[in-house]
This record gives sequence, structure tokens and C-alpha cells, in this order.
Amino acid sequence: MTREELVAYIGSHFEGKLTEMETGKFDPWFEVKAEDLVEVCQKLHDDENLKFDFLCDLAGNDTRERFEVSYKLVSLTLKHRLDLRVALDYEGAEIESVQHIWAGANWHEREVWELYGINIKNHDNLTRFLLHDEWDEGFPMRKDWDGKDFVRLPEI
Amino acid sequence: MGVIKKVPYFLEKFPGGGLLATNLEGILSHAQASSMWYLLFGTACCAIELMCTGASRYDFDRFGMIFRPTPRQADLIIAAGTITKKMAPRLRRLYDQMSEPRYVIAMGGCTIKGGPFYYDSYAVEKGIEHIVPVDVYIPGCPPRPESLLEGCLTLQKKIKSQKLTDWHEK
Amino acid sequence: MALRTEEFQVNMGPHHPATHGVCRMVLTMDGEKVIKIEPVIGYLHRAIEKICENRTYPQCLPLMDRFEYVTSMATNQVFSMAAEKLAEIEVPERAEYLRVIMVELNRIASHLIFYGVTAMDLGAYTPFLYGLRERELILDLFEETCGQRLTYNYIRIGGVSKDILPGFDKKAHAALDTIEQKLEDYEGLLNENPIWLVRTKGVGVLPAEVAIQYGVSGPSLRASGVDYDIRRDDPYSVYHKFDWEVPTRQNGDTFDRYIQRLDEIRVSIKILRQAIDGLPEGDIKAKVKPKFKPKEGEVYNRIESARGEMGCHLVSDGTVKPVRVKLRGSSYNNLQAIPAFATNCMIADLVAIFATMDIILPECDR
Amino acid sequence: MIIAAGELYPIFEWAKELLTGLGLPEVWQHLIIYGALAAILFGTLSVFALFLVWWERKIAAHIQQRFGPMRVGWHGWYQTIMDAVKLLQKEDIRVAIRDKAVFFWAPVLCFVAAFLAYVVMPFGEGLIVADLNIGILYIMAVTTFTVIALLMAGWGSHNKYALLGGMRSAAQVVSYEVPMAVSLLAIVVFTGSLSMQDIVNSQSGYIWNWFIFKVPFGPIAFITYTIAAVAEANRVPFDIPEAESELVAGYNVEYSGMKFAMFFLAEFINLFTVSAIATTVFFGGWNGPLLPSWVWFLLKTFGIVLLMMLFRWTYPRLRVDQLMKFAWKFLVPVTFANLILAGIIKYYGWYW
Repeated sequence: MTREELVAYIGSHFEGKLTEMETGKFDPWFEVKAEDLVEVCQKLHDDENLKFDFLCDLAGNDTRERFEVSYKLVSLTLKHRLDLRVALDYEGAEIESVQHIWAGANWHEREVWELYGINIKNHDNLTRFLLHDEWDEGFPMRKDWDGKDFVRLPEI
Repeated sequence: MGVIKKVPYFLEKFPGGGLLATNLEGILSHAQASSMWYLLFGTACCAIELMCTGASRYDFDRFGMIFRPTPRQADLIIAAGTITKKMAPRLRRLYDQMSEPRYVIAMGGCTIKGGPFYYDSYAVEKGIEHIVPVDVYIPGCPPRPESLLEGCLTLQKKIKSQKLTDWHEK
Repeated sequence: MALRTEEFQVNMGPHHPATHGVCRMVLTMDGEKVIKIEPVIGYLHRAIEKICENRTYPQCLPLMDRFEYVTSMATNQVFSMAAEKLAEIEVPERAEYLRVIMVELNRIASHLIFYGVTAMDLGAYTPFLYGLRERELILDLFEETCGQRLTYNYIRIGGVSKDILPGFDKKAHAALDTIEQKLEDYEGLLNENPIWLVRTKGVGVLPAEVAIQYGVSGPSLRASGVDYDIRRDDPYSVYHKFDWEVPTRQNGDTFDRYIQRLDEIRVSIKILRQAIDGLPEGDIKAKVKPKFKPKEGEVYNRIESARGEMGCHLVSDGTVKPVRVKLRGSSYNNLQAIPAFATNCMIADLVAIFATMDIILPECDR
Repeated sequence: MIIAAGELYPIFEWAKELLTGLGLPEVWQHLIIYGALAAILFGTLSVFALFLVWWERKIAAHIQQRFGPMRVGWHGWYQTIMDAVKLLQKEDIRVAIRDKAVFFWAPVLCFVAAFLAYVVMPFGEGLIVADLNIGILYIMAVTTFTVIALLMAGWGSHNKYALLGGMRSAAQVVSYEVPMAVSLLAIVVFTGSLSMQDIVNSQSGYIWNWFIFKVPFGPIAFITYTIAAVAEANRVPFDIPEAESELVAGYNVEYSGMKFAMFFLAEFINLFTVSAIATTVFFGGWNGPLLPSWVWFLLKTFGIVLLMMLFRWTYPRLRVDQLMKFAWKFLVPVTFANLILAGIIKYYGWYW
């Protein structure tokens, strides 16, 4: 499916749950609400014409106003690509796990939980694995984080 | 310490034994210097250069250096690559498991002072001298095999210049 | 009367000869059999993503070398491409060709390390040195071009840092000829070796469904019969100009993963020959302001590195520093998949599987 | 005195006369002479072992297009001596939680067991310490001590890797003992004697009198023996007890300094032992023209050692279950069939 067909197909099949975003100049980017996430992902994975069976990457982001979690999907059979983004409030950020759809999401979600402090619901193994065992300085990837070993380089 | 280290002290009790002890000292440190078995310890980029130095073109084996997988049988730990805070206790433990006399080469910028991660990495140990005593520092990111060899030769020189009294301290 | 038996736990790593760095695997073993694998990573977590947010775009590039040091050209490329996409920079054609040449050479170098290390993990020490010996030929080419052996910082935003020297093409062709010739030696040394065959054939089969589920990519995925190569399916750079095909294998066992990479060396040689011969004249770098500021936006850029899909998710707010750099290393997913298909194998097989999945730890830990 | 006629015979005769002249009783004479013999053997074999280590490193290096040790002496000829002196200086680490006696005696037993086989080894014409009439049986018996030592090392170290290595080595050596013994038996059936001296004597004369050429089952027995012997000596492709990439260093993972050196030297002495047995049984032992007999013996033995070293630097290693399968499902049937063949050939006299 070409990009335009894909956007049109998604526009007509997802009842407005996915909104296309301006930033998607290369692959189509869609925004989805946190509560619709699992349902949408399941449909993206199962739909005969979409078949997004491969989760490339799952990344968290802190924009200083809100958290964003983005999912980059590829269909290995139909060779098309799609990026999803979920925006979360700063307070009590929580997201549903998608690891029952793509098993590879497991570690990525763990990482998001560990470095951003975004809680992952229904995750089977939320334990620390990147930071060292005695870590007690909070969530280092947040923008307002300031650890003792972290020197902010001057603005240019 | 091995039994043989007590021999020079024993020899010095006899007339003329001092001369023998000096010769023995030379032989012992020469033996140490010419058969440094290094521990296969590589964490990051420098490990690849360490591998290359062990391989055909640079060939560590010329200096009698072969790798040992277990710290018990190693004389030298070449800390190749970034040591993170999570890895630091393991490095210390490996060092503790090695048998005396033991030496440490800090290979690459990361092990010297944190390298490119000095200012703003929350996870990297800024220099391994906080963890283990270092004998030779080799700068570079990563150091070329030639500079690693140079570092090993420097360590050989250091070992050869050791006196019997140093062994107690080490 | 039955004897009482007990399972026991073995801690493989973080310092273990077969974990290629600092991966730790907590194995629950029943005699020689591994019944549970729990990978523990993070021993090389250097917070590269956090540091990148603290630096300007060109300052990020040297860190990319350290993110995946075995194919650092590819890491440079993935970041530069993402930044170029955001800033809408057109890269000159010569620079694209040079990128392809360097990345493909780097791919060969990486697969040669793979060949050697896999053989060493299975007990044959000599192939390890043979692999590294041929790798030196490639490193010589890199060294004369960009002055470094491992961390090149060669591919910059907008192009490449230096042009190749005159005579590069001859040297490169000679190196490729040697490597192609030596590939037959490698295969003669191992592929017809009965011990090698019993150790690898039918061992550690990775079914295609499991591979896709876990996001395994690259040669390990193609060895399981999934025909997916980003160089072809999401064309970037100038790969579409060359005549090449994607090799695949069907069984997905250790042997297939091993032979798949040797096949990919051949493909890379094929691409390289065309790229070196067809190298156009022109600039090697687009005009990029010293104070590089991309437009505000968000992009996920993916390329095919030697281990699989390498991705860079770059978020910019229009200032000199990126807001977010997320690096996707293929080993992250490849390592994650190991417990799913390698459980209930012998410990010796686990070593073989780990080696042929070609895990590089900095890619996992970042 | 069991020492028969040989090149060194006059020396022993002289020593015996000297001792008799001193008026020592015969028991003391024997004790002194055997003590001297043991010292000579120990010295020679240690030198052989040191030489083999150096040789192996050089061979490996040249296979891999390197140089190997170059810095101490001509082409690093005293590299292993330096290694040994260094290992002597190393701290002797004793693990806190260990089985003390077992941990201590394992390397000693391994080292001693490696030398035991040389009691009946005919180094040259008449150069044999004791020509036991059960020579081969004795060798088969004492070489198995090594496995006990390795098992002890694995158990005593209180380390999981070491334990796995010890168990692997026990399984491996016990399995390969069978094909090794049976392939030697084929020759014993033919000669009708277990004595090493008899076996060598029955191959005297021309080169086609060597058992590997003389009888059709000879080559098969040699091949099966070589495979089993490589396994017995714990070398690649059968080095699973100390598989570096799997078990770190296997049974010797906790040993440092001199104790490790004992294991290390014992390994090379074992290598020499199995090659010497092969020389004696298949290649006519010390038989050969012109040169002194012991030179022939050493030449042949080092030739077989070279073969085993070439194996080591070209093959990957087997997995433990494949190793067992190979021993019991392939080697044992083949060697038994070979033994039956030997019996038939001997009975009907189909040989020259």
C-alpha cells in the first residue's frame, strides 16, 4: 500500500481514533488516545489489509509539557510503515502494555518505565535492568532531572 | 605469594647470598614480565582493539601474552572499554579474584577519566582508579593496537624494575 | 529408587568469554540442559541518549560511534540521515556513494568478526584469527580515509568528512578480491567440517513467527525465511541504483544464520564493486551551517546495519540541541528473543545461538 | 634388574657395580637405581612437556599466520620456562568454601598419574623401567587416574563451572576408555602378549612389519585409537571439560599458580603418553635403522603429537551429548568389529 492509500484506509476504518499529524513527512504519523491504544494496536496487527506484524521501536519522550510514547510499526509482508504516538499527561502517566500483540515490546516498555517513570499496565516484568542496582535518583530521561553526575553543557 | 618468593630472603642470610638473591630477583621479575597472561575482559569499543591486538597482525603472543578466561590464572587485567557503575563492582571482584602479583592496564579514555562520557553521563564510572589500582594508562578512544603494545611494554619495564621489597607492598 | 536431582543456577556473565562483552544470563540448569534463560543487561548502559540531549547535533555524532562500535559507519549514517531529513538537506550524490561504500565495507568487517567469534565460541580458534586478518584489510582502507580504525565519525550531517584518497579504488578492489577468495577458505574450513555441521545444523531453530513477534531483524530474520531488507524495501541512499538481491535461508537454525552472513558478505562485495566503479564526481558535503539547526519536527529513520534494523528517532524543537534521540539497536530485540526459542537447549548450544544471533551489547544498553 | 640390553645398558651396569662395590645390600641398590630412574624420567618428561607447550604455541601461531613467542631467546625458546617460573611466583589462592583435601590433592594426583604410565614405556632398545607382562593393561589402568583427579578438582573447587567440567570429563574419559582399550586389544590379540617390549619386538625388521602396515585391521585400530586418545587427552575437538567459551576454564577454573601449572603440564604429558602408546603399538616403537633407537621413538612420537596438534587448531569442539553418541554408537561397535576381524585374521593367518 502506498502512503496515500494507507492514510485513506486508516482514515476510513478507525472511526477517528487515529488522527494524522503534521510532522509525518516521511512515514505517516498518527496520534492515538491512551485509552484506545491497545484496541487500535490489535486492529492494526490483525487487519488483513494492514498486517502491522513488526514493532520496530517504542520510545518515550519528554517534551517538558507532556510525555509522548511512540510506536513504529512495519508490515513485513505488505511492506508499509506507520508511526503511532500517544500523548500522556505529566502527572500519573500510565499506558497499557502492548506486549501481548508484539512480544518484542517487552523490553522497550520496561525501558520507558525505568527511564521515564511512565507506568505500564499489564506488563509481566517491570523490573529495573538498565540502571545500576543502587540507583535512587529518579527517572534520568526526564527533562527536569538533575543528577549529581550530570553537568548541563552551556547553551550555544 | 608463591613459595619461591621466600627464597631470596632465605638466601640473604648467608655470606654471598645477596649476590645470588639479586640475580634471582632479576630472573623472577624477567619471568613475570615475559609471561603476562591477560584476562579476557572487554566491555566496549576497546575490546575490539584488544581482540585485534591478539590477532595475527599485531600478535600479543610474541611477548608471551596469552589470554586466560578465568581471573585466577591471569596476571594482568586490561580494562578495555567503558566501566559503568553497574559494572564497577564486577571489575573489583574480578581484580580481587586474581592472584598476586597482579597488574592493571587502563585502556582507553573511558577507563582513565570517563572519556566522552565524562561530563554528563549518570551511569559511567569516571575513571577506574577509584575501583582498582592502575599501573599503566593508555590514552586513546580506542587506543590503536600499537599503543596497547607500547603500554604492555611499559608495564614490562615497570615489572622488571621491581625490587624484592616492592613485592610486599604490591 | 529414584535419585533426587536438583536444578541449579549458573550465572553466565557479565564477564564470560562467550557473552561478547558484558551480557549476563542467569541460567537455570538441569545438568547440561538450560531450562530457563534470563538475560540481564545494562552493564554497558552509558546514557548515550541522555547525553545526546545535552549536546548539539554534530557533537552527537562521535557518541554514535560508541553506540555500536562494530559498525560505526552505520550508526553515523542513521543519525546523519535523521538530522538531514529534519533539516531537509539534500546530500550530494558522491557523498551518498561514499556512504554506501563505507557502510558496506563496515558490514563486511562486522560479518568477519561474527565469523571469527562464532567459530571461537564453538571451539575453533583459528577461524577467529583468519576473520580478523581479513578485517585488517578493510580497516586499512578506513584508516587512510578517515584516520581511525574503529570509531570513524566519517559520515557527517550533510555528507562525509573527507574525500577518499587517489588510489582508493585499486586498494579497495584488491581487498575485496582477497576477501572473496578467502571466503572460500572459510567455507572450506567450516562448512564441510562434520563437527561444525553437527554442532550447528538443526540447533536453535528460530521460527519465523517467533522472530517477527519479537522484532528480530537483519540476517537472523532472513535466515528464518522472512524476506525483508530495509535497503530494498524502504530504499534509502543510493541502493536502488545497484544490481543486487537479498539472500534468504529457510531453516532458521544456527547454521543458516551463520551461512546467511557469509552470503551477505558476497552481496556487499557485489554492491561495493558497482559503487566503487560508478563513483560520480562532485561535492562530498552539502552546505551545512556550522550552527546546525533543523526544523521543528519528529522523524524515525531506519537503515539496515550489519545486525539488522537500526533506527534513530529524532525529535527537534528547532534549537541546536535535539529534544530526544532514541536509538534502536537490533541486538536489543534479538537478545530479547533468545529465551523464547533457546530454552531447553544444552549450554553449548546456547553459546552457539548467542554467537549466531550476533549480539553486540552496547546496542542493547546504549 | 629388569633393564635389558640397550644403549644405556653399560651405564646401569657400571652403576650397579659401583653400588655393589660400596657393599650396599641389594634392596638399597634397587632403591637407589629406581630412584635415579624416576628422577631421570621425571626430568626428561618435564622437559618434554615444557617443549610441547612451546611447540604447540609455535605451531598454532604459524597456522594462524602469526609468530608466536619471539622475545625470550631464539624464537622464544624458553618461553614456557619463563611461564613456569612466573607460575611458581603466583599466589596460591585457596577458595574459602572448598573441600580442602580434595582441592589440594587433585592437581597432585593429576600430575603423578600422568607420569605413572612411563614405568612400562619402552623409550628405546632396552630403555624400559619395568617390562611388566601386563604392560598395556597397566597403562590403561593408570591413565584413568587423571579422570579421578579432574573430578576431584571439579568437586573440590566449589564452583559450578568447575563441577560441570569435572562431570563432563568423567563422562568423556570413561566413555572413550572403552574404544581405546578395545582398539589396542586388537593388536594384543595378534601379538598374544600384553608386554610393551614384546609388542615392539614383534614389529622389528622392516617397515611393513609395523602393525599399521602389517595387518589389515591395523589402520582401523590406529584411527579409532587416535580419536579415543585425543578425547583421553582432553584436547580439541574433545576439550569439553575445559571448554573456554562455555565453562570459562572448566575444572581448573579456581586453580592458580603452581596448581594450575600441574594441570597444564599433566595435560601435555598425557598428550605425549597417548602418542607414545600409539608409536609403540602401531608404529614399531623404537625400531628403525641407523639412528639410535630412542631417537626413532621420539621422532615417531613427536610426529603423532604434531598430528594431534593439527587437529586442535583446525576443529571446532563437539557438544557433550554428541561426544557420547559418537563414542558409544560409532567407536565402540567399530572397535569391537575390528577386534573380531583381528581374531579371524590371526586364526587363519591372513597376513605377511
